[in-house]
Parts: sequence; structure tokens; C-alpha cells
Amino acid sequence: MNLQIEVRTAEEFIQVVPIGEIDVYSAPAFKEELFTVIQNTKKNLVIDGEKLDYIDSTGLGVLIGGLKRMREKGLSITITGLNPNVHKLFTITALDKPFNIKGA
Amino acid sequence: MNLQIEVRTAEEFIQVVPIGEIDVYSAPAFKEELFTVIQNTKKNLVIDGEKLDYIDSTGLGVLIGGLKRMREKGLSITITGLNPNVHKLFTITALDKPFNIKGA
Amino acid sequence: MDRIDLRVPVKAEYVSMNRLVSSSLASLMGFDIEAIDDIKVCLGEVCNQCIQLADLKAEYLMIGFMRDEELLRIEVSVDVVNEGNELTASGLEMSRLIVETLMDDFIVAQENGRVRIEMSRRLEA
Amino acid sequence: MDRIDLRVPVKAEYVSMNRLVSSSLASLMGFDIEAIDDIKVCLGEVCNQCIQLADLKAEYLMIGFMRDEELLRIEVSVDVVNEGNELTASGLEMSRLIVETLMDDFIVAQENGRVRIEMSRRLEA
Ligand SMILES: Nc1ncnc2c1ncn2[C@@H]1O[C@H](COP(=O)(O)OP(=O)(O)O)[C@@H](O)[C@H]1O
Ligand SMILES: Nc1ncnc2c1ncn2[C@@H]1O[C@H](COP(=O)(O)OP(=O)(O)O)[C@@H](O)[C@H]1O
Repeated sequence: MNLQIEVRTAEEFIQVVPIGEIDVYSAPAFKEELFTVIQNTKKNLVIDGEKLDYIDSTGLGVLIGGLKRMREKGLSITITGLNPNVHKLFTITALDKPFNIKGA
Repeated sequence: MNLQIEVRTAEEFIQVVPIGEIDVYSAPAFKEELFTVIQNTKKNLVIDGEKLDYIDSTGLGVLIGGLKRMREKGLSITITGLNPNVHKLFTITALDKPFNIKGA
Repeated sequence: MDRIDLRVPVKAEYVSMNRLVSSSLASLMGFDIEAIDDIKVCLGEVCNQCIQLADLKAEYLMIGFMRDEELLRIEVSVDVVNEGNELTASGLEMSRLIVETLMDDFIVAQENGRVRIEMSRRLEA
Repeated sequence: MDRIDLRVPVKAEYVSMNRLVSSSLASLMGFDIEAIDDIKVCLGEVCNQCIQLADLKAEYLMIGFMRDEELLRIEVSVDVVNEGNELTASGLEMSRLIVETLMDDFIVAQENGRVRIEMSRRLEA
């Protein structure tokens, strides 16, 4: 599969780093990993998008599901470092509003 | 086309740098460039293979044709810096012998 | 006009390969990097849509690329469509929106248990 | 077994795209980087061979990829073959040698004005 997922715990937040592509094929694996992190965290979540080469609507759907769960816990998701091609999809789908998107 | 060709003139030799892929599609353009260089040179030829990502039998055929012409003029062709995948094709076709192949 | 046809099993696993074919072709046609990426994204979405709509009985996804001087037209279809899977299902909305935004034309047709999606993008002069 | 079919015009321009499909598929199957490259090289050579053998009347190159658990089999064919183009033409020798060396099996058949090339590579355990 063209996706690796790293999880790093910082003092203030927990960071998830998807490396590669989140598409219809890799989205189930990403969902499982992300939702496990969300279930177990009491900290806000940061998704480091710098090494995310590609995301499709399936991947965006998983992020929406994750945000819903985080909000139920009173927590937030911040997404950083998205490349312009990936960021464009957040803009088109108006997901740049519910997510806290930071950086170029 | 997935091939660019740079030609550099040094004191002792003339250098041809194919960047990208020499395959059945780009080989005619490579042949034209190479044969023009060969026609006009009195120096030995060095082909810098470091940025050559791919070559097929068509490209090897052009190199053979070039070598024949250089030998008629009493000159040689040296090939440098081939990556292992490309070098492998010179070995399989026994072209590592007529060409002077140098470096990793 | 040149036509390229690709027939692949209706599986998520192959969507990345389908995307590659579209970007390779768009690159040959001389689209710029951003347009190549748009076309790749949309081909992926259209495959996703077909996979979501397809019945378990559906075996193959058919992708036809029609290449003109100034236009790339892509037709994607799947044989057996699950009647329960509405073309308006909520999961498809984002996917549709993406393709509508990035392509010049986008048509979805469902007829005789077969879904056919067509989209195209013009090469800017 | 999964089967992928690609139909492309018999033109040098599309060979790089055909190669991409083969390497993408080999990668999905879990071949290592060197084997992926071997398969890509051989697919390119087999397309070259078909293009060299094809008549001007030949329109399409057909490439079938048969994917098993442990084997990738590739079948390439072209409809109209120019009788003047001998399968033993000297320009083809290097190309043949490369495929023979890098693949586990390699068969060339010519029948009824049609050339069909088959090759396969096993996944090492
Ligand atoms: N492809 C999609 N397009 C639009 N919305 C989506 C998509 N996928 C998921 N969603 C939204 O995200 C939310 C969470 O979905 P999901 O991840 O399936 O979790 P769950 O089904 O457990 O709520 C859903 O309420 C749905 O509205
Ligand atoms: N694909 C090939 N396989 C083996 N030998 C080749 C191939 N292409 C060319 N050659 C050899 O290289 C030599 C030069 O070929 P070419 O570049 O066509 O120049 P010319 O036709 O002017 O001699 C030929 O004598 C031929 O034997």
C-alpha cells in the first residue's frame, strides 16, 4: 500500500503523519489508525500533511469522521503543511473551514 | 518527450548528457543530436549517463551506430556514471565491451 | 483522435494504476502540471464513484480515454450496478463536487443497470 | 486471477505509458524494486518488437496482464503484421536477448498475420 502512518506524541498534542497517498484503497487503514488514536487521546490532534502526496474524497470522508469524534470529546484537529494540490481539495469541498488548516 | 540532451565542450573531449529516458519514442531525437555532435567533433566523446533513467534496445542501437561512426574517425566513446539498472542492459547485451564504461 | 482503453477489475487496489494512466496521458498531451494533477484527481474520483455504485457481481471497470488535439475526454463505466446504491448517495457528494469543479464537463448516466460517467478537459491554448 | 487489459494505438509515443502500467502492477503484486524495473524494461521491449513488426495498417496494440498470487503473465499482440518484417530481423536481436534474460518465460508466436508475445515472471517467495 502506498501509505505509511506515523504517530508522535508531543507534550501539548498528538501528531499523525500520513506519508504517501490516502485514497479509496488506503483509506480503511488510515481510518483504523486515526480512529484508534482519537479514541485514546485527551489531547488535540495535529495532522502533519507535508508528506501527504494525494488525498481523495474517501480520505476526506475519514477526516470528517475523525473531526466529528474529536468534537464530541471537545477537542480539535489542526492540519499543517499541506501541499497546494492537496490543499485545493480542502478548498473545493469547503473543508478548509471546519478544519484548522495552518501553513503553506 | 521525456528526454533532454545537453552538449558540453571540454578541452580534451566533448560531453553529451542525456537527461531522462532514451526509448523507442525519444531515440530518433537522440540519434539526430548524437550523430550531429559526432559528425562535427575531432575529440573523443564522453556520454554522462548519470541522469539517464532508462534506455531500451532502440537507444542502445543508436549508441552502437554512434560508436561505429566514431571508430571510423579513429575516436572513442566513453560512458560514465550509469545507474545500475541501465548498466545492467549494457551487460546483458555485451555492450559493456565495445564501449568504454567507467564509474559506478 | 487516439483512443486508449483500460479494463480493470472493480477493486480499490487498482485505482492508483488507473490514475497513473490518466496522468501519463495528460502529460503526453502537453497539459501543465496543475491540469495533469486535476485530471488524475478526477479520474480517481470517478473510479471511486463507480466502485461505490457497483454490485458485488460487477467484475470490470472500463475506462476509455479519447485524445484529441485540444481535448481529453474520459469515459468510465461499470457493468452491473446495485439498484440500492443511489447515484445521489451522500458519500458521493464530495466526490461529485470535486469533479464538477476541476473538469470542463461531467455527465453521469445510469441506464439498464449500467453506470456511465463522462468527463472532459480542454487544453488551454 | 485478476486480469487487466490495455488497448493503445501502435505508436512509440505510448510505450512509456504501457511501461508505467506494468511497473505499477508489479509494484502492487509485491515484486521488489529490481524485479519491477526488469518487468518494465521487458514490457517496453515487447512493445518495441510489436511496433517494429506491425504494418502501417495495424491500429492497436493489445496488452493483457494476468496476475496470479505468484506469477505475472503478460500477453502483447498486434493485429496486422507486415509480412516483410521478419521476426528474426537483426534490430530485434538485442531486444529479444534482454527479454530472454530478464523474464522467466518468453514466447513469440506469429499466426494469421498476427503476432503474439507472451512472457511471465514469478514472484520469489
Ligand atoms: N465521502 C464522504 N462525503 C461526504 N461526507 C462524508 C463522506 N464520508 C464520510 N462523510 C461524513 O463523515 C461522517 C463520518 O463518517 P464515517 O467516517 O463513516 O463515520 P461514521 O459512519 O461512524 O459516522 C458522516 O457523518 C458522513 O456525513
Ligand atoms: N536494435 C539494434 N540491435 C542490434 N544492432 C543494432 C540495432 N540498431 C542498430 N544496430 C547496429 O548498429 C549499426 C548502426 O545502425 P544505425 O544507427 O541504424 O546506423 P546506420 O544504419 O547508418 O548504419 C548497424 O550496423 C546495426 O548493426
